[in-house]
Amino acid sequence: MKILSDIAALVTGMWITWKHIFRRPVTIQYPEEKRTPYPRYRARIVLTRDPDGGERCVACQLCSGACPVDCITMQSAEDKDGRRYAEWFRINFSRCIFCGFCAEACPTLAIQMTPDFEICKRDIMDLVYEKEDLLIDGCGKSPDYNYYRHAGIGVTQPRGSGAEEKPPVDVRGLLP
Amino acid sequence: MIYDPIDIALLLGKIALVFFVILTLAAYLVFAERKVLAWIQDRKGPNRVGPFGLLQPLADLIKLLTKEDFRPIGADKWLFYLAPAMAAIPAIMIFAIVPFGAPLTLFGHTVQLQVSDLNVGLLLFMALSSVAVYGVALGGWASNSKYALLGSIRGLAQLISYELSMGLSLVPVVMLARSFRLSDIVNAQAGCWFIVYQPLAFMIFLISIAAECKRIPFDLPEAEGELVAGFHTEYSGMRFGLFFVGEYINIIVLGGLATTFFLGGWHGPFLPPAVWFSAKVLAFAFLFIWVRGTLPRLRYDQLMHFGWKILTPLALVNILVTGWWLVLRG
Amino acid sequence: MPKLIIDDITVEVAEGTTVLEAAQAVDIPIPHFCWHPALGKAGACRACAVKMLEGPVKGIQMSCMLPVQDGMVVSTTDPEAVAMRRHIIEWLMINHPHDCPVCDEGGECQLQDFTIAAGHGIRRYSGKKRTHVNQDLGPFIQHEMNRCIQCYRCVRYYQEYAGGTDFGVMGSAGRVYFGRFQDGELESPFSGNLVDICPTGVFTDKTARFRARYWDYEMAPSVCSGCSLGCNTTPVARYRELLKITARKNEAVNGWFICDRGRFSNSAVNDPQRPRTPLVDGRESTRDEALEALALRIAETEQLYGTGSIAIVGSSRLALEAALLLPQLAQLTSAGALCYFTSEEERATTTSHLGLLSGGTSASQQEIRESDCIVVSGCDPLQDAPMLALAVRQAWRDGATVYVVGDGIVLPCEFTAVAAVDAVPLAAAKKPVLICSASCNSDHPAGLLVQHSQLKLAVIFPAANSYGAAQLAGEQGGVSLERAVASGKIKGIISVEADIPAHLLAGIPFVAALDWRMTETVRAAQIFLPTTAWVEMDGTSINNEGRAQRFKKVMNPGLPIRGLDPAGHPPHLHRTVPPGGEAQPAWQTLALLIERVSGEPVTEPFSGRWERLRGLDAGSEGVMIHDL
Amino acid sequence: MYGDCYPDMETYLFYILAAVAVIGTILAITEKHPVHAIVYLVSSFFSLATIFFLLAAPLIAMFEVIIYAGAVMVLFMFVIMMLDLGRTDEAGRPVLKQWLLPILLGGIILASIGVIAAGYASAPSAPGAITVRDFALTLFRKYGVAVEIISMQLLFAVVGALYLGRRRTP
Repeated sequence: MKILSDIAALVTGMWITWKHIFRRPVTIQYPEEKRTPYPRYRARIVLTRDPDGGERCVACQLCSGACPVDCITMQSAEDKDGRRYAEWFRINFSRCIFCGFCAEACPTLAIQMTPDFEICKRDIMDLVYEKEDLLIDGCGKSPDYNYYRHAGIGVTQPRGSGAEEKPPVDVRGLLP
Repeated sequence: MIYDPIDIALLLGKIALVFFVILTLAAYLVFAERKVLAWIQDRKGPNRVGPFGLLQPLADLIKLLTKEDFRPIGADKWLFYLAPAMAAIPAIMIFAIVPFGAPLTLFGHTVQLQVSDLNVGLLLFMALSSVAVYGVALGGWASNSKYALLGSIRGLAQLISYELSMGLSLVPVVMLARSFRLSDIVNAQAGCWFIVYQPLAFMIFLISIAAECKRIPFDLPEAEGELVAGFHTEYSGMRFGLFFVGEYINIIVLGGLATTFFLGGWHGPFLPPAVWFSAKVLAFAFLFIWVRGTLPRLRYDQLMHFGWKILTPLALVNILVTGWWLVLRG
Repeated sequence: MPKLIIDDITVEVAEGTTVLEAAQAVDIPIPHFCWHPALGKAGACRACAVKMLEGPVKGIQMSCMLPVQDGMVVSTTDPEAVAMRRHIIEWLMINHPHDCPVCDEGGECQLQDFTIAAGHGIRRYSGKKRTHVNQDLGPFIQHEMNRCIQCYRCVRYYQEYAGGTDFGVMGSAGRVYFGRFQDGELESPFSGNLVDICPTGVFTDKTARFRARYWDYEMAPSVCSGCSLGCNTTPVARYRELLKITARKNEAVNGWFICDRGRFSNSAVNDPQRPRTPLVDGRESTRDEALEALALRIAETEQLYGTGSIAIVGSSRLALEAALLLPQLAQLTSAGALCYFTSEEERATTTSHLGLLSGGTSASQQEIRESDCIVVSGCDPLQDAPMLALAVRQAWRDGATVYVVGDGIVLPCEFTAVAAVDAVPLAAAKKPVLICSASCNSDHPAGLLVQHSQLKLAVIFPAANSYGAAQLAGEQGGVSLERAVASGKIKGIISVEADIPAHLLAGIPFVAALDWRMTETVRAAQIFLPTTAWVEMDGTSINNEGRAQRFKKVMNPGLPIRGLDPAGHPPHLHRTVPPGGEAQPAWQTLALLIERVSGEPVTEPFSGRWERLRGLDAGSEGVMIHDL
Repeated sequence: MYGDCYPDMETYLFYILAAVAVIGTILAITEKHPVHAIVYLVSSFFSLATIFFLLAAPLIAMFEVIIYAGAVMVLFMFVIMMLDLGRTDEAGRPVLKQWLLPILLGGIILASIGVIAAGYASAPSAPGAITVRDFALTLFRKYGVAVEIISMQLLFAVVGALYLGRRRTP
């Protein structure tokens, strides 16, 4: 009998919702109760430094290229020692959707996401973060990584003395 | 029509009481609905305004009153303003005929706890509930919006269809009570509630009133998934509030009528009659909320199919059977 | 015509075509590094491996080395070929540094593209990478030898194509080094093309170093305004700053390359001294105010000194659109003189040389490259139009004889010095070309053209749109400003991107200037209206052979963000028009002025016989003017 | 309960309601917009129903509302909404020629009223409330056959409508 099974289905549904009335609510009353996000939580973006204290960001513009909402803009420039760095670096957090693509794209592990999700501001212009607002004094995740040691060109160290590098070829040497 | 000033005072008092109770109850029904739905969904519901969120209806009221009263371009001005009232007023008026307690004796007068005990009470209910369609239809049409128009066309068709089965499901009640007068119907159930004799009619009536007050699973006129908010899409402020509160008044009134027709009205052991009546009405209100928390919305063709091809024939068969039964019993 | 099948697509190509080119003809991409359409094949990188399934040769073959033959069945997707290419790429990547983030080639790098395409995502080699010491190659080219994949493109271009001698390949085996024998500036005037031709980041543009990425570039097809040749370029801009200029292929004109002068000529556009706001008597104002004042002054001048006291002055660097509106303006203001040239000599020589070219006798660079006898008469192409010299070299490489009339002329090829053009055996040549300069009227080639019907002429004009200016001057009866001023009637000058020497301006009470450069005329002008540089507008110019070419707007006018706040980041401001962004193309300003004077709006500069230029595609080879 | 009312109050009510009914009907006729016309007509029906109520015919009053206001007019409105007649404001008013017949008929009605008013000084007094039982007895005993015939007709109409409106499978 189809009608009986239909009624049974209705009653089952009603019974399930009835049971849920007496369950404990899962709601967390946010401003009073706060929970600690996981370390990999994707909230406020920071720029980290390498173990030597230099800026990790090389302004390669991969993050701005990966950003689906175009909230990252920057200008790269050359430092006196030949290091590529961000002359200015701007994240517009009023546009950011915290997707994490920028952190995923970052080849130098400079851009990282933190669990700090409370970044509301009264004035929307305060949500435009410049480099000095973003840069932190630490390595964040992967504390040992220094991009220029692995880049394969000599910028922070003499040529040929980075990790996995042979000393420079002597072109004028006669030996094969 | 009434000579005695005390009678007039009592009448006015009853009207005022009914108004006050119904409006307050409707407001708190909104609150109760949000709470119960929240519990069903393992949430807490409104809990910020006042203790346990009890002042939420007040806050909502202030919000609705202070919102911009907006009228879309191209809307039909007078009908647009009139429609919310046309939706809410018939619902309140129906309560005039509902007996909500046993007759009292006060100042030497026998007081019917009922605003007006018409001899065609049940027909008045039918008349007013058929007129309530205008609020929905005109509101949606006057908004000059395609969503609203679609909502109101759906509402029109749905309300006409389910009114039929609702009316037919009440015929056996009249046959049993042998009167259209609601106090007679209640008194006829002093011994045994009509739900015992007429479980099928009760089910049909229950389903039909759910459709009449446009509740889930029959909320197609305002199906927010497809029509934004259906016939009241373009309404804001207190005009929207009237539509909104009208729906909850409808729940109370229709709950009261279902109580009157099938659950013996104010009859019940031990407790005072008015308490019995309120308990039964609130149980109906809870049932509506519970159903809303459980069932999904029907598709439009399913709704029409169900109304015309199942409910109406069933109600007719029920009348036939009841008639034969009454004839055979003598 | 051999017929072959590549990836189930039947292709019919000319004899001698390689399989790689045949595949490209039907849009099947095959990775390649050493092969380049302008340089031909070398077979050095082995990245273009395909599998020959049927036909005269079978198995894995290098598609760039293999001429097509009838009945070949080629598969570029055969697992064996794919594996081969993947391994080649992996080999090439073994010594390649992991510095894409700090490499300017990143994003526009062929090696990057083909590495991704080959699916080589993770390095398996755990050994050490070879490194090289870089050289300082001067202010234009940055050298990063670690990135080299030994495709030999650079040395083949530099030595064979461009005829440079100071750059070459050294070392052997895994130690091959591409560079100069010692640090120092590259000598070839075509060295900038190393940037374009290197498939990876060994040579990058030092002037645009660390400025932007390919995906952020604002680019549009454009035309070089450096000389009268009209080589096709793709300027690159970012944040309202012209970063660099790259070559754009146009087989008929410049082929694949441009000269260094055209490539590294962006400083004028980015000049912080560029005038960007309208001025009325030295006071900053709006465009409307300045136009109002200009119209008023014109009327005043005419009232004061009578009609015909105004001179409308265009120039040979002015785009064709604006030049076409000048006669209209001259007529409306009943101007006394309509000048396209300032100096009488320039007007005379340019116009007379133009008369020689009207019959379709002009030689394109392509025709020079295919010529068998070239006479360079009394001009120095390397100085005045460098790409002509490169074209002459290509002809010489194909066996043409080159004759030079005149002293002190250097060409990047071997040539025979002769005393006069008459000494050249022109009659024996099949496709002779005479290269001369419009600024030198001593040896007029009119007679030669009558003698030798097959002789074609390549005239070097003084500026980018000289041809157009001379054409219009001839049609509209324009005189030179020199002569107009000498008549003594001119009391007011409206200069439209003209460089007027101070002595001509001396006695003129009213001067108005429209320009985008800070010239003497702009300084002397009472009313100034800013116009846009060629990269900031759509426009048309006519090159030395009479070819009209369209250049497109690359970037919006305005102060570069870089110059706004030198201390730090760009200001937190919302505005619809950037600072200094009010400039508009000269022809639009002229149109507004004409509208103000006549009351009728001008919407389209091209009318009459010029109408065909309206829809001119910037990506096309251009339209010859005498075809119009 | 209805027998002993204040006669004057009843009369006032009657005149007010009658005025509403007449004005509502006139507006329903002259209003160019069909939806507005329906609203006027419905208000006219309501006053009419109340007049019936005053005349001690509650059953008729209820049927007036249920059938005319609640069903017929709603169906009209449904059709109007579904058809979407567009801008009806541009519809022309009837010209004098078209008014002639209504004026003639109106004149006849007015004349009849005048004749009746001259003949009878007051309306016939209410004979007491008609109960549902009376109504039912009249309907099903006295006119039982007619009711059955009409219901048969309606049944045929329903079957016919179903036949015409059924989904045809090619």
